[in-house]
This record gives sequence, C-alpha cells and structure tokens, in this order.
Amino acid sequence: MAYSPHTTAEREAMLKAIGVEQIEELYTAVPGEMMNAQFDFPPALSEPELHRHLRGISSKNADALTHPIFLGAGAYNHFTPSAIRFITQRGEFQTAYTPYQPELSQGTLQSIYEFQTLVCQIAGMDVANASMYDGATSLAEAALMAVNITRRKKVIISDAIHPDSEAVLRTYADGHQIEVIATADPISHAELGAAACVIVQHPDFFGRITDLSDYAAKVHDAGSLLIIAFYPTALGLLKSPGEYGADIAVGEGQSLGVGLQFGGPYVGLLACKTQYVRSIPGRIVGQTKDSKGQRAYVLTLQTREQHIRREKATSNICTNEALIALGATVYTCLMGKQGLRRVAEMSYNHAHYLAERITELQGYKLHFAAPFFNEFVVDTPIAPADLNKRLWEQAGIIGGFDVSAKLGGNAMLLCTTEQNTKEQLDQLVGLLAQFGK
Amino acid sequence: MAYSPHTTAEREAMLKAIGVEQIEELYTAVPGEMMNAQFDFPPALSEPELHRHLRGISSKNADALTHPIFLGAGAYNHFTPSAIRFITQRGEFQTAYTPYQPELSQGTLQSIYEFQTLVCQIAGMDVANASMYDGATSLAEAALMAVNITRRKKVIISDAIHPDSEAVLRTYADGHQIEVIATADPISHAELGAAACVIVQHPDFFGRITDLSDYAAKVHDAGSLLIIAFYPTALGLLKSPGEYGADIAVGEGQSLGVGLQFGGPYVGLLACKTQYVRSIPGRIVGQTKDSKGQRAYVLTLQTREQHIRREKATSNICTNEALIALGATVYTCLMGKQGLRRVAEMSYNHAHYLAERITELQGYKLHFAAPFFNEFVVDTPIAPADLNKRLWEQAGIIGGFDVSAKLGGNAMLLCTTEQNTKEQLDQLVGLLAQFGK
Amino acid sequence: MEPLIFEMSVPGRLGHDLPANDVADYAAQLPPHLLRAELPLPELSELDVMRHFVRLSQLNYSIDSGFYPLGSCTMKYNPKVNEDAAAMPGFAAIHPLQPADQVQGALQVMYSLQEMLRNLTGMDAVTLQPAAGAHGEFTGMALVRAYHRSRNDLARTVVIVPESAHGTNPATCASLGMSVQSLKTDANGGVDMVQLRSLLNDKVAGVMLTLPSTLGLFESNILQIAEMVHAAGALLYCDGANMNALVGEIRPGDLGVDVMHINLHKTFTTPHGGGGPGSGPVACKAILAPFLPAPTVAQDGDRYTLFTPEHSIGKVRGFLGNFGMHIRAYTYMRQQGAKGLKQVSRDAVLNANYIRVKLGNAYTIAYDRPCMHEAVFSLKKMKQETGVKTMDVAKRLMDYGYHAPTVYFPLIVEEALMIEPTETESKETLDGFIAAMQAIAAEARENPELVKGAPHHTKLGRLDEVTAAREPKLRWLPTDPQSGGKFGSGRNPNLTSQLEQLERD
Amino acid sequence: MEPLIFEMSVPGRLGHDLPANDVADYAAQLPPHLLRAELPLPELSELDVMRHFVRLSQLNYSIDSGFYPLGSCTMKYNPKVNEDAAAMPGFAAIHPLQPADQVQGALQVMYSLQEMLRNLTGMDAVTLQPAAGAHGEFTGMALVRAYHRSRNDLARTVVIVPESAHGTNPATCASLGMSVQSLKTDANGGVDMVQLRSLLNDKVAGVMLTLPSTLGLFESNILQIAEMVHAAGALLYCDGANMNALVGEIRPGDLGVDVMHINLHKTFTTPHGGGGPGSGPVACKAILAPFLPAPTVAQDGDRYTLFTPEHSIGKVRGFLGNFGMHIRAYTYMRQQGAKGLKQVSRDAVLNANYIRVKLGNAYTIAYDRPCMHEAVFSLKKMKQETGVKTMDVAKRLMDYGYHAPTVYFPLIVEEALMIEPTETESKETLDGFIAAMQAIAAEARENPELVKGAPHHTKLGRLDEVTAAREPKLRWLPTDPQSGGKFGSGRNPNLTSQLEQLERD
Ligand SMILES: Cc1ncc(COP(=O)(O)O)c(C=O)c1O
Ligand SMILES: Cc1ncc(COP(=O)(O)O)c(C=O)c1O
Repeated sequence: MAYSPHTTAEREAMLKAIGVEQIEELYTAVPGEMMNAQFDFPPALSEPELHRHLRGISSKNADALTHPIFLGAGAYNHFTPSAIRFITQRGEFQTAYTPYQPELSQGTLQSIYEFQTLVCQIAGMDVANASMYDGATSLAEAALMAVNITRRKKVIISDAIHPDSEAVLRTYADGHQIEVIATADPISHAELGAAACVIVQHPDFFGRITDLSDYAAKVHDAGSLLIIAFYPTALGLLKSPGEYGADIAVGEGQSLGVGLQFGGPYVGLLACKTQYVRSIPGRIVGQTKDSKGQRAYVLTLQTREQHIRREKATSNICTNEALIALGATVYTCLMGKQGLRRVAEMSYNHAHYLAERITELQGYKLHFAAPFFNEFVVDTPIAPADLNKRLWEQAGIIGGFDVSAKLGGNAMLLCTTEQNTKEQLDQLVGLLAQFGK
Repeated sequence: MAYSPHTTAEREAMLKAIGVEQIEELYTAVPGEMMNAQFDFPPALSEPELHRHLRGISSKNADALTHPIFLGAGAYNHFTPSAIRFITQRGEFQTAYTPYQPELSQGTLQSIYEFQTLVCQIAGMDVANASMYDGATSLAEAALMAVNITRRKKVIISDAIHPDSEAVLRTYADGHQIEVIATADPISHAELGAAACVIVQHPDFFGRITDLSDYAAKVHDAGSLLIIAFYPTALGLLKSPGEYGADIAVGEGQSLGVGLQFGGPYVGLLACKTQYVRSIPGRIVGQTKDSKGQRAYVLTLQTREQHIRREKATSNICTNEALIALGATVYTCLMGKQGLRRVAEMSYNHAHYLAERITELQGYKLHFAAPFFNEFVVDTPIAPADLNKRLWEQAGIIGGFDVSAKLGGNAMLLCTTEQNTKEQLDQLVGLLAQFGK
Repeated sequence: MEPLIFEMSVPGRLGHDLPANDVADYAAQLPPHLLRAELPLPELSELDVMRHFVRLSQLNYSIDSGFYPLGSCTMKYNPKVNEDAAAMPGFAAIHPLQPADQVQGALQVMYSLQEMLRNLTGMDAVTLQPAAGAHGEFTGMALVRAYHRSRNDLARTVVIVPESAHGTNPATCASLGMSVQSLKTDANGGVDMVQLRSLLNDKVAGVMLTLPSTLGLFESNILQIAEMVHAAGALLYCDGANMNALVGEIRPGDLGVDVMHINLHKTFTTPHGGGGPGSGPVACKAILAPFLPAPTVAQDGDRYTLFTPEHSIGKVRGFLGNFGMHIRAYTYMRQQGAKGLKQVSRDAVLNANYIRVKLGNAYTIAYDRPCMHEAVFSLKKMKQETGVKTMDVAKRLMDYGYHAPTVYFPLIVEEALMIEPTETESKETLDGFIAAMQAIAAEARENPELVKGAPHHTKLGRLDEVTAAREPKLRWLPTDPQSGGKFGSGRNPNLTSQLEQLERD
Repeated sequence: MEPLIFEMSVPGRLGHDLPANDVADYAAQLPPHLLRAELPLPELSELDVMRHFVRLSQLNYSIDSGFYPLGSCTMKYNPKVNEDAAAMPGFAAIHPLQPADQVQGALQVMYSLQEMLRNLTGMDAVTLQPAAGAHGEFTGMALVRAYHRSRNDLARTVVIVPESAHGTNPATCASLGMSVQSLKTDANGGVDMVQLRSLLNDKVAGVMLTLPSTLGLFESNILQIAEMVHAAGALLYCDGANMNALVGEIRPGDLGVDVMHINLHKTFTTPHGGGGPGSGPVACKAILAPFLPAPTVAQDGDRYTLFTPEHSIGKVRGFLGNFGMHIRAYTYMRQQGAKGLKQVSRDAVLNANYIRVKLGNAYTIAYDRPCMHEAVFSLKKMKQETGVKTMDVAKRLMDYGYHAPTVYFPLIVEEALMIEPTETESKETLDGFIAAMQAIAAEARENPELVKGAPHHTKLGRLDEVTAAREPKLRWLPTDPQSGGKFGSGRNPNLTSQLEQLERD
C-alpha cells in the first residue's frame, strides 16, 4: 500500500462527505460481476526487497560499463557526463506534464526551444520540432510529411538505411497506399520523377560516408524531396544535411548522451526547411511575449496537432520524448562546438586504427572500400556469431553486429566510440587474430 | 583544465584590466623561489577515464548491497529509501553554505529546525543542536559541556561505551586536566560525588539493554549529570534518554538512513535539557519573525560560538554535518512514528532469532545473559578472525566484529538489521555449525 | 527571465573533459569535401550549463512541488525507487542488440511486465513496443486492420469513435488510412446506443471507446456494446489511458474489449518528464496475437528470447521499445502487487468523487452521477452569469498556487474543466484545492474582472499565443537581439521578476 | 511560507514500505519497563515529504543557482562527477570495520589522497581523520602539543594567533587547554614583525598563521617568520582553509610550515551542504608524524593497511574520517592533475584581483596591494559618508539576485566586506556582479535609505535576530499554534508570498 496517503479514518470521512457508505456504491455503473476480478500476480515486494530483487535481475545483464563493447548499428556507447542526470532528475523537470499552461512551464518550454535550436544547428536546418519517439519513427513520419507535401505516393529509400527504420517506415506507409522502394542508388532510380522523397542515411547503416553533393539537385529536379537521416555525433565532423540541401533531416538522438538503455527511451530528431513547417508532426515551441511584454515561450502551431485537428492532424503523436530531449540538450551544451567535434574525431580515429590493425590479420578484410565514420564491415573467417561467443566467453567483450544475412558470407559490423581505449582495440585485434587461425 | 571558464583571450583581458601583463606580477609578495613548485602527481584523468578508474577501484571493495552483512559495532546496515537522495542531491541544498544570510537560506534553516525537533522527539529531550561531526565527538563534547556546567574535572564512563567514543573522549579531555574513569558500574563508583557526569551507552557497545531507571536519581543526588549515548533506531522501541532523566543525550545518527559509507560522513546528535542550552556546542537554529511578521528561521544563540566568542566559545566546531542531518531528517519523516518502530522491531527480531538458533549449535554460546537489542556477543569455538575469513571465502558473507581482545576467549559481536533476511540468518547458522565442528 | 543558453556562449569556453587521442589522428585525413563548414554550437562551462538548467527548472510547476490535477493525465506521485531501478548499470548500460544470453535480466523484466499487464487487462498477449499512448493506439488499430485483412474482410475501414474521445483516437485512424465515424454521447454521458446500432455495419472495422470515458464515467452499457460490436463483425478497441480507475479491480478483457493500450506514464508511475518519454503497451485477445509487432519476449524454460509473431504487422519503433519505462512500471507493479493496485483504483475513485461532491455546488457537474477517476465540470452557467470562462478559472488557480485542471476537453462539454486528483493526494491537499476553487467561484460572482485578468501573481502574465502562431519564431538565431539582464549570472530565480524590474527601471 | 513538517502530520499515515516480519515477533516479549511510552514522530506520505523538501530547497540560494562570493568559503563549482563517484556501491555501502582484504579499493583511495595532499603541501605525512577545518586545527595543534610534551618542554602552552584569524583558531587553542596570545597586523596587512619578535619566548608552543591571510594577502615575511618561530623553539601552524590560492603553485611545507589543515570542502570541491559534511585533513612534517591520530593508511607492497602511528595522540573521531568526502576530493584531484590545480589557483587569484581593481573606485580596499584568492574591502568611509553599512550592502545585493559576500570578517577590518569569487566563475559573471556593486555604491550616495531598507525583493524581510536569541524558540512543540496557509499543499513556491498575502487578505 505504499504511496496511498489515506488512513482508514480519512477514507471513511470522505465516503461520508460523498454521501455513500461503501466505496462500492460509486461503482453502480459497473456490471456487478465485473468487479473484484482476480489476478494471478507475483507477491508484492517492499522497497528493500525490491532493491535486492532488481539488483539481482540487473546483474544478469552484461553492461557496457564493465565490458568493452564494439556493438553499434544505431545505438552507440558514447560517454554521458555526470552533470546531465543532476538536471534531468530534478523533480521540476521530471514530474511536469506537457507544458500546456505556459505560465507554470517556462522551464520545460524554454529548454525545448533550445533543443529545437540545437537540432537545427547540428543538422544545418531551419526549424525542428520538440522530438519524436525515436530515429526510426522520425524517418517514417518524415516520409509521410513528404507524401503530404508532394501528394506523391512513392518513397525511394537507400537500401543502406537502418533495417529498423525501413521496417517502421513500411508499417507507417501501410494504409496510405505508399510504395516503398529500396535501392542501392536512389538518385538514379527510374521512379525518381514519381517519388515523394528520397531517403538516405548519413553515414549509412554500414558506417559508410557517401558524398551527397549532387543528391539535392537531382532530387529537386525530379520534384521530389530529399530526406537525410543523420547520426548527430558524426555531424561533429561531417557535412550536415543542411549543407547537402536536404528538405527534411531526421535522426536518432541517442548518441547525444542518452546512453544505451537497452534501446530506449531514445529521442527522435526531426528538422526541415522553413517552408515545410506547417507539415511538421508533433509539438513545436515558439517564442512570444506575455501581457507584460516579457519574452516567453509557448506551444505553437497547434492546429497541426491531434488535440485540435483530430483526424486532420499531421500525425497522431502526443506525448513525445521531452525529458530525453532535455538530456540531449544538456549534453550538446556541455560538449558544445569543440566537444562534439572531439567525440566525432575520437570515434573516427578509434575505428580507423582498429580497421587498419584488423586488415593486417590473416583471414579478415574490409567488406567495403568506401570511407567510413566509426563503423565498418569486416569479412571474417568464421561466423560472427561464433566470434562473438568466443569474445564474450574468453574476454567478456561485447562483439560486433552480425550482418552476414544482409551482405552474404561472414560479415560483421564493428563500432568504436571515444570510450574504447587503445588497449581495448589491441585486445580485440589480438583475440581476432587468435580466433581467425 | 575542467571547470575553468576562462579562455586565453579572457585571461588576457582581465590581466589588462588589472593593469599587469603577467599573472606572476600578482605574486610579488611571494618569495620567487617558492613559486612554481614541482609535484610528483599521478597523471590527470578525463571524465570518462575517471569513471572507468573509479569503477575499477570501487569494485575491489565488498559492498553490503551484494554481500550479507552481520557487522555492526556502531555502524548499521539499515535501509535507505530511494527518496532521500533525490532531496539531498538537489543543488539548492548541496551547494549552499552555512545559512549565514537567512533571507536566502530558509530551506536549510527550516530543515535544521525540523532536524532539531526530530532529535528531541527521538531522544525525549528538550533542545538539540544542528549536528556534530559524529557520535564519538558528540559524546566527547557532551562531557566537556558537563565539565563546564558542573566545574568538576572527573568523568565516569561505562566500560561498555563504544571504544571509539572512549578514545575520542580521552583525546578531547586531554588538556583540560579531566580524568576519565571507565568502570562496569558507573553509578556505584566512589568518585561519583566528584564527577561532572556519568556516561552510559544505550544499548551498550555489546548490544545489551540496561534498565537505567535509577541512574538519573543517583547521578543527580551526587551533583553530577547523566549523559546517555543512544542508538536512534533502538529508540524506536526502547525507553528514551529523556524518559530515563538524562541531562544530555548524544548519538550517532548513522542509522537514520545515512548508509555505511566506510565510516563517514555520519552525523553526531546532541540534545539536552533546556537549562543547559547556552552550554551547547555548535550551531542552533531558532524560530523568529521577519520585518513583515512572517515566521522564519535563523541561526541563533551565536554568542556561544567560535566566530563570535573565539577562545571563550563552547567549542571550536564550525562546519558540522548539515547535509547528512538533512538526509536523517528526511529518513525520520519517511519512517515516522510507525516506521522507526518497525525497523527497530525487525532488527530486534532478527537478532533474537539468530541468537536462538546459534545457541542451539555445539560450541557456541551467548556471552552475556542480559537482554539485548540487535547485537549480541557469541563465544565461538574458533577465533572470530578465522570464522570471518571462512564466511567470506566460502559464502561471501561479511561476518561479525571480533571482541576477543576486549572480552577474552573467542568472542564475536554479531549484528542484524531489518535488511537481513531469514534466509541469510539460516545460511549463517548453517555455516557456523559447519565451521564449529 | 533566464537568457537563452546561446546568449551565454563565449568562444573557446569548454564544458567537457574528454580523453586525449590515444591513436593516430586519422580524422585529419578526411577529405575536406566531406567535412562540415562550421559547427555553430554554443560554448559554455559546466557551471554555466548547470546554473542555466537549475534556474529553468525553477520556472516549472511539477508534481514534486505541488498538486497537479490535470484531467486525463493521471499526475500521481512517481516513486523515486523507480529511478534507482532504471539507473542500475545492468539496465541502463546494455545494448539492444546484445545476444540474448548477455541480457537475460532485461528480457526477464520485459517478459514479467508483459505477463502482469496481460493479467491486469484480462487479455491474452501484450506488446511493449509502443512508445506512448498514441503509438499504442496506432499499434492496436493496426492489429484490428490486420485481423480483418487476414480474413479478407477488406471493406472494413471505418472506425466509430465517440465525439468525446481524445484527439489521438481519430488522428490514429487517419494515420492508418481508416476513416472516422463520429458517435454521440447520450444524456447520461454514455454512448448513444441508438446511433451506435445505426452505425454498425460491414464497413466497420472497430469501435474505439475510452474506458472509463473522458467524462470520467464508466460506460454502463459496455457489455451490450461489446456484444453489438462483435455481432457486427467489428472489434472493440479500448483507449486505456484511464486505466488508473480500473486497475486491480476490473479487467477490460472481461468487458469484451479485444485490444487496448495502456499508458505506463499514467497509471504505472513512469514520470511524464514534461512531455515524455512514455510507454504505451498494447494488450489483445488471442485472435489478434499473431499480428503483434516485432519483437515480443517469450519464455522458453528458464530462458527468455525475442520473438516475432507469425503474422506480425512489422515494427512500429526501432529496437525494443522504451525499456527504461518498462523497468519503472515493473518496479511499481512489483511493489504494489495486485492488492495494492486495487487500492490504487479505489482511492483514485474516492478522491475524484470527493472533488465532485465538494465542488458540486460552486460549479456544475457535466453529468451528475458517480464518477470514476476524474470529475468533469461545465462552466457554461458561470460564463453566462458572470462572463468568467474556464480558462479564467484555470489561470486564477495559479494565483492560489495550484496547477490548472485540464480545460476545454472533452470537446463535447461546454467550458469543460476536468479534474483528476489521483490517489496519491491526501484529503488535506484536496480540501485546500476545494477551498481555493470555492474562493474563485465567489470571486467570479463578486469580482469577475479579478478572475478574468488572472494570473496576477505569477512571473508571467498571459501569453500572446496568437502572434506566436501567426509569426512563428521557432529557434534562436545569432542575429536575434541579445536579451537578458545586464547583471549577468546574478539571476536568483526567486527574485527574477523584481530584478528585471530593477534593470528596466 | 512552507509549514513545518510536523504541522502536516496525519495520524496513521505512512511514508515507507518495509518488509513483513519473517521470523517470530520476539520484540513483543520485551518487558514493558524497557519500552518507551510513545514515539512522537510525524506521520507523512512519501509525497508529503518529497514536496515539503523540494519546496524548502527552493527557498535556498546555492552555487548551482547563482554566484556565491562568500569570502573565506571558496564557493566554487562542485563537479557532479564527484557525486557519481561517491555513490558507487563499492564506496557507499562498505562498513568501516570490514577486514582490510575486503576494502582494498577504499584504502587505496585514502592512501592516494594522503599522498597527493602530502605532495601538494610539501609535507611528510597526512591524516584524513578530521571531519572539518576546525577539527583539523584541533588535530594539528594537538600534534604540536604532543611534540613539545615528547621533548618534555611542558611550559609551552601559549599559541600566538593573529587578530585577523578565523574564530576557530583561538577556539581550537582553548579546546586544547592552550592559551591564546593575540598578534597585530601591520600597516600592509602583514604580521606585525616587531610584536611577533617580542612575543616569541619559551612558553610559546606555536604560531597559527592563515596562509594566505584572512585579508586575502600573502604574508611576504613568511620565510623570516618561520625562521623566527623555529629559532624560538616553537612550531608554525598553517590554517590552510585558503589553500585554493596556493594549490599547485606554492607548497606551504617549503615556506617553513610544520603542520597545517586543508578544507577538502573548499579547495577540493566537496560540496558544502548547507554547513557540512566537510573534511579537514592535516599534513605535517616528519617530526610530527609519530603523533598523528589513529588510523592512517599505509602501503605495504600492493596491499593497503590501517596503521596507528607510534606515539599517536589517539582518536579524534569515530572510525575512519569522512570517507565520502575523501572520494570526492580524490576524484577532483585526479581529474585536475597538478597542472590543472596550478591553473585553479592562478585563475582564483586572477578573478579576485579583477574584483579588487574593478571595485576599487566604488569601495575602499582594506590593504591596497595585489591580493590572492579574495579581496577585502572596508566600508568605513561609505558608512561615514552615507550611513550605509556593510550589512546594508550585503542585503541590497540580494535584491540584485546575488548572495552576499562575507561581512564583518576579518574583525580587524572595520565594516569588512570580503569577496572570494573563485576560479570557476566567468568574466561575464564577475562583470555582472561588479555592475551590481557599482549600482549599489551609487544608490548609497544618492538614495541611502533604499540600501538601508534592503532587501526589498526577497520573500523575507530582515529577520528579528535579537528576539530569536533573547527568547529562543528552538524546536516545534505540539502545543505551538498551527500555522501555514489554509490552502493546504497548493503552495507553489514561485508564488508563495503572494499566496500568503491572498490568504491574509
Ligand atoms: C484518453 C487519452 N488517450 C490517449 C492519450 C495519448 O497518450 P500519449 O500522450 O501517451 O500519446 C491521452 C493522453 O493524454 C489520453 O488522455
Ligand atoms: C580561515 C578559516 N579557518 C578555519 C575555518 C573552519 O573550517 P570548518 O568550518 O571546516 O571547521 C574556516 C571556515 O570558514 C576558515 O575560513
């Protein structure tokens, strides 16, 4: 009965005030036989028992704090500075609702306005929204935006976008008679002239950096929109979607200090050119003034949203990922201009050192020749699943992502961040050499 | 260079504004050869490296979250509810100074006023101060208070007070020509009539509960003061110092949700009868009104303190343990009337179950016949150090405290709290049986 | 007010401390045409950042600082033990693509949560994938669509949705390409049975009902409705955002519901975070289980594995759902147990009815019968008599130190004021709120201008929302006029407004 | 304002969730005469408690919310990584009496911290036992006493202490039964060398100097002083509370200091916590090492052990010192490294001199020469000319959103105002503060009553401290009149004062 403030005496006094004798009298609308359902539930645990229980369960998981990790594929083990939690766990942020009453929510509102600005700065775009569920749903909603804007029903995607993004896009596209076309070379696709948009990932799922310089022109010439899905950390170094002329940029914000968290909560980023602002899904905060002329912030352009427009809304999204967006905001402010670049450089350097060392090994080679950021595919002499098993059992190392099914043969996607040390890289190389024999 | 906000340009601008070219010019008072000292220091670690380094070091310690623990002897593994940290780690509490400017410190001041009240409620006393360093220094300062009040120079202590308390008392007494007399039966001691005070611990160091009903009368008849050192959790159940007529009550507040923390920071409790309030060491908060008539809190009776009275102060204490006192305040409010009693009962019950089971074992027996709270001494068939070693090596159990040196033979002080489960108790009994053979 | 973080930036300032590069500087060799021109992020110290956000936080109202009776939002206390649980390294620092062997504990939590939700809802299968309530609706209605498709019943594209429904319900239908048929409420606040009967036909894929309804009422015809819906070949969807009224007492599955979502960020105490993260698991009957999105967690002996249902609708989200919220909800449910949860719903109902009765004189109850977890009032009469509108009362409440209830929702209630006290609020708190509400009602009669001009005592006055929407200013730009007081970082949030006055003077 | 927690108590309410008793109820058999009559603690829910303390916190000013230039307090930024370090279970949940084998990591931290402090101070041995600065003084001076006793030099019971010293210095001497001989400051703010020479004799146990002095000045005669003190057979104690000015640059050991304490809660960023916990390690030369209190940590190959020095003065505290503070300081020092610490002291000196010069026109500098980490002003002239006192300026600063500097200390400076900006404050912050101080100086000239009546914009006006001391009310009693607003827990801290006005109206 934790958290109930009522004593028996108070409950009775309240029932009396209501004018009933038993709480059951308040349930007269409920068919009697439906009350008092029985539940097959595990026994309740007190708070100390809960702590013990949860410590026990959590210790069955191999965490990336204690184990070297080379797994990326859309979720990255970047460092989270201690300061972030001290802000995001403040009750004032954590236990506030969506800022519908702006007079009492300026903390949340201003921080979202700052988040929107930071997303624009990273992506090189004009405007951004207050967040989406995650990178995959951001991408799917961006495609729907493009469909709405262009009134075309085909979506061309690079076949090297994240498989989850593609899967979610297909789920979201279903029901709108949208055809999703995956191809290795989207801007040369025959259907380009009929496409609502072209979607590419930057760097792509295999870590490759493609020069997208001629994409926007070609896509725009065909009357289509260019959507670039980006990895924010990589943009500490690489050309931004804005510089490439993207119309909409989407991203998974996980790399901005969010942590791994077994896949969520993460935060979806969505930004676009000014002209498309009224097609954006979800919440947007704008700057305004109060009755005394003070600068203040407020949810705005709400006529796009479900609570006003209902079935005519740009999306059904309501609750998004505000607190995660706040954490990403704090992270980006702490890292700032120089830090985000440093993180990108170190992640890049570690991957390139590792790739260089691995290609020296017998039986291993890089699958692609293209430039890459902090991930690369290695063809391995034995199955990646076996390699990973041995890495885990012999050295407690969390290995790479098995992409054999996607690429054929034995192929493994390896990832590094600023958190992998040279020691870890050398240890991995040593073990791979040993297992490859 | 973490945490320095200055850029090179700003440093230069500031030097210019000051009117010097080099920072060194500000050090003209320093003998030149004393500048630029060299240091033999370990290399600096960046924040991610620090996290890794500290996780590594901390994992060399056997913590009481993962290991069953039967060690008490003044520091107890009571449960700390999660809510506490959310309050004590708020920057507003954690990064404020001593509340010298009351207009901007009402949060700290009111919470100390509440702490003082709670200490009085637990101990059954009239007034309390804002905290002392720990239980041992509280006891020593209380003895000095008694010396000041009575102008007598002898202090009689029970020989079953915590050895650290006795040691600290002796250090503090040194220099004041105070004679500290330790005895098994303080109220029958011949020097009672010359003693400033009699100090007993409740329950005593060996966990024993002594009926102190006739202490106050005897001590007061002799013109002396009664000081009772208490274990706050035990007072959830047991008669309080106030009920026993103590003049001063002191205690180690660690058991009030502070956690083990390898011995500190803990918090010393000190309370007394109203008539002695002007002899109290350290800070005290009082209630008053502001210029608008609003209820407010302020540091008061400061003429006792070092910053006003200097060598005439009641003590040299300045910084105390405010944030730990805050945590103890939150704990006591969460536990409240019923919870503190429940914790006491469960700690008691576990110890008595354990004692009952252990006395059934061959080779083990209780050292004392007296009633006890949550600790008791067992005579063991082999040396406690050996038992502890085997408990640790075979079962990862943190065993009891070795009191053989104090009591002779093989004697071990075992402790339980509400956190020991029956399973743990049974496991310990099983192992003791096995080792005793 | 607090300046924007961008206005505090100083070129060259650092707020982080990263390791030195320990390998060669490969990045230096990246061809320039792949590099961005500049990275225009702010530059701040850790202290700058900490102070800025601590001060911003102090401009927020929150559950942790006061009573927050926002209807349809279940703003109950979020236990702090949940946060400690989610922060354990074994939960917070694991990768979603680690082999199942390395994450058995995480999968166990997810599996147990699925099971507990299955149990509480009286359903047969559960997915934890959806990231929020609306996402759950999307997923649940996609199951309905998949079901009809699997039976080749392709004409069923209409969804019947009450007018009183939350906006996400019709929006969800649209996002699935289904069309919405609106359903009226009868005089008692229930479904208009006559209209429902007339609307049900072989084009109808399903009916979406909110249980209890957004009027805070239990649908007394629910069994009959379920029968009618099923007889027409359609399915019954339950918007379970209001589960706090039923939990531990009534199982929607028993009422004939085929599929529903649950907001973990309401009933199950994962904090709302100023607008998320949430988590909107979907529970369904066996007929819909084969269509669940990928993946769900299965138990195989004492091992847990990820599993894609046979006819899965595919993925609705990357990776595995909002796992951090799963742990929190799991923690809460394990602490409460079934009995504790029953007390939760009973106390929620008790508190709402206490508000209903105590404010029944001063304000008009929309539908005058016992409510469930929230009480909905209509201020139509007050508006007619005094000119004071719902929004005025809401703003005036701020002067009394309370967050406003939900206003102007549900849409079918004129001048709606929707109060959900939740079960974690004490009688004393409710009494204080009731007294404030009564005082405002008296003010509305005696001094309506006072109420209409509210808030008077907040730092901010009412905001110009019209200009905000007409000339949207959605981000900071370097060319914006620098604002913020001339006294730099001396802003004491307790004093801000006065300070600024000073600076203006 | 916020009610007292006791006023919120409701009989029977619970704020905890403890396990059921899993063994027999032995406690029920405790004889009644051993039991207490009643336990008069408050009864509250977790939400009650959370809200109460969140609201109280919002009444505090803190480093995390603004500039806090309290002199002699080193209110610099406390890195949050320190907190994460101290919270690691391997540090937070270990028992001080566990066998050394089980706590090697903790002992390693303590040993390394001893070593780093030894290094930074230029001393030979360190104890981490003392719990705060004053406790360090007690310990350090006890070493001095033990030293003389060990040489049978029993007449040495006098300690020479500058008039400008912190109150803990003379109080410490008294607590050790030593007598204090006061020492004057010369016209330049240094030790009066003539007087010092005259006071040194064979009764003198030691001289306690604060380095830099409480005037924020480096003692330029320090080498000569040390020589004189030693020549007289006495020892030189350094109050190292101001170590932030020296750290990484100057080693007190090199200056001739024999023993000193260091406030980890100042220079080494362990948070002050509203008045502790602190930690006051003592560093000393080899001649004093045998007397150090028990225990210190020793290294033995790659093992660490606890160790009691041969002629130890005994224990000064229970167990092992404020270990939680040791970890934080260790973390900070490892992050900074020696080079980082040197930058710390240089920036601290830079910032203080910037304040000194920039405010030198509007206010009078007590001793007009370069200062170290803090700048001390005298408002004597302002008081004479305008009637505005130091306390008035301090209170007026609150209206501008700043915490006040230290006032009326050191005692030898009339109307002293002592400003310690610390190195973590930016130029922009200092400029804002300087502007506010200049504005106040102008106000003092033009409108002195405005300053004398301050604060005007804080929730509280000045407090009646006289009545507080004359009729002390030091705890709540059940018989106290119930206070607190009639609107229960609707107090929005941002609105409190207005609310209360409302309630009074
Ligand atoms: C009745 C109802 N349905 C659906 C939702 C949408 O939930 P979410 O915001 O989590 O998407 C809400 C949220 O307010 C609601 O109240
Ligand atoms: C110069 C000086 N010495 C000693 C002390 C006492 O330190 P503590 O408060 O930690 O006991 C202080 C604290 O303000 C100080 O400034």
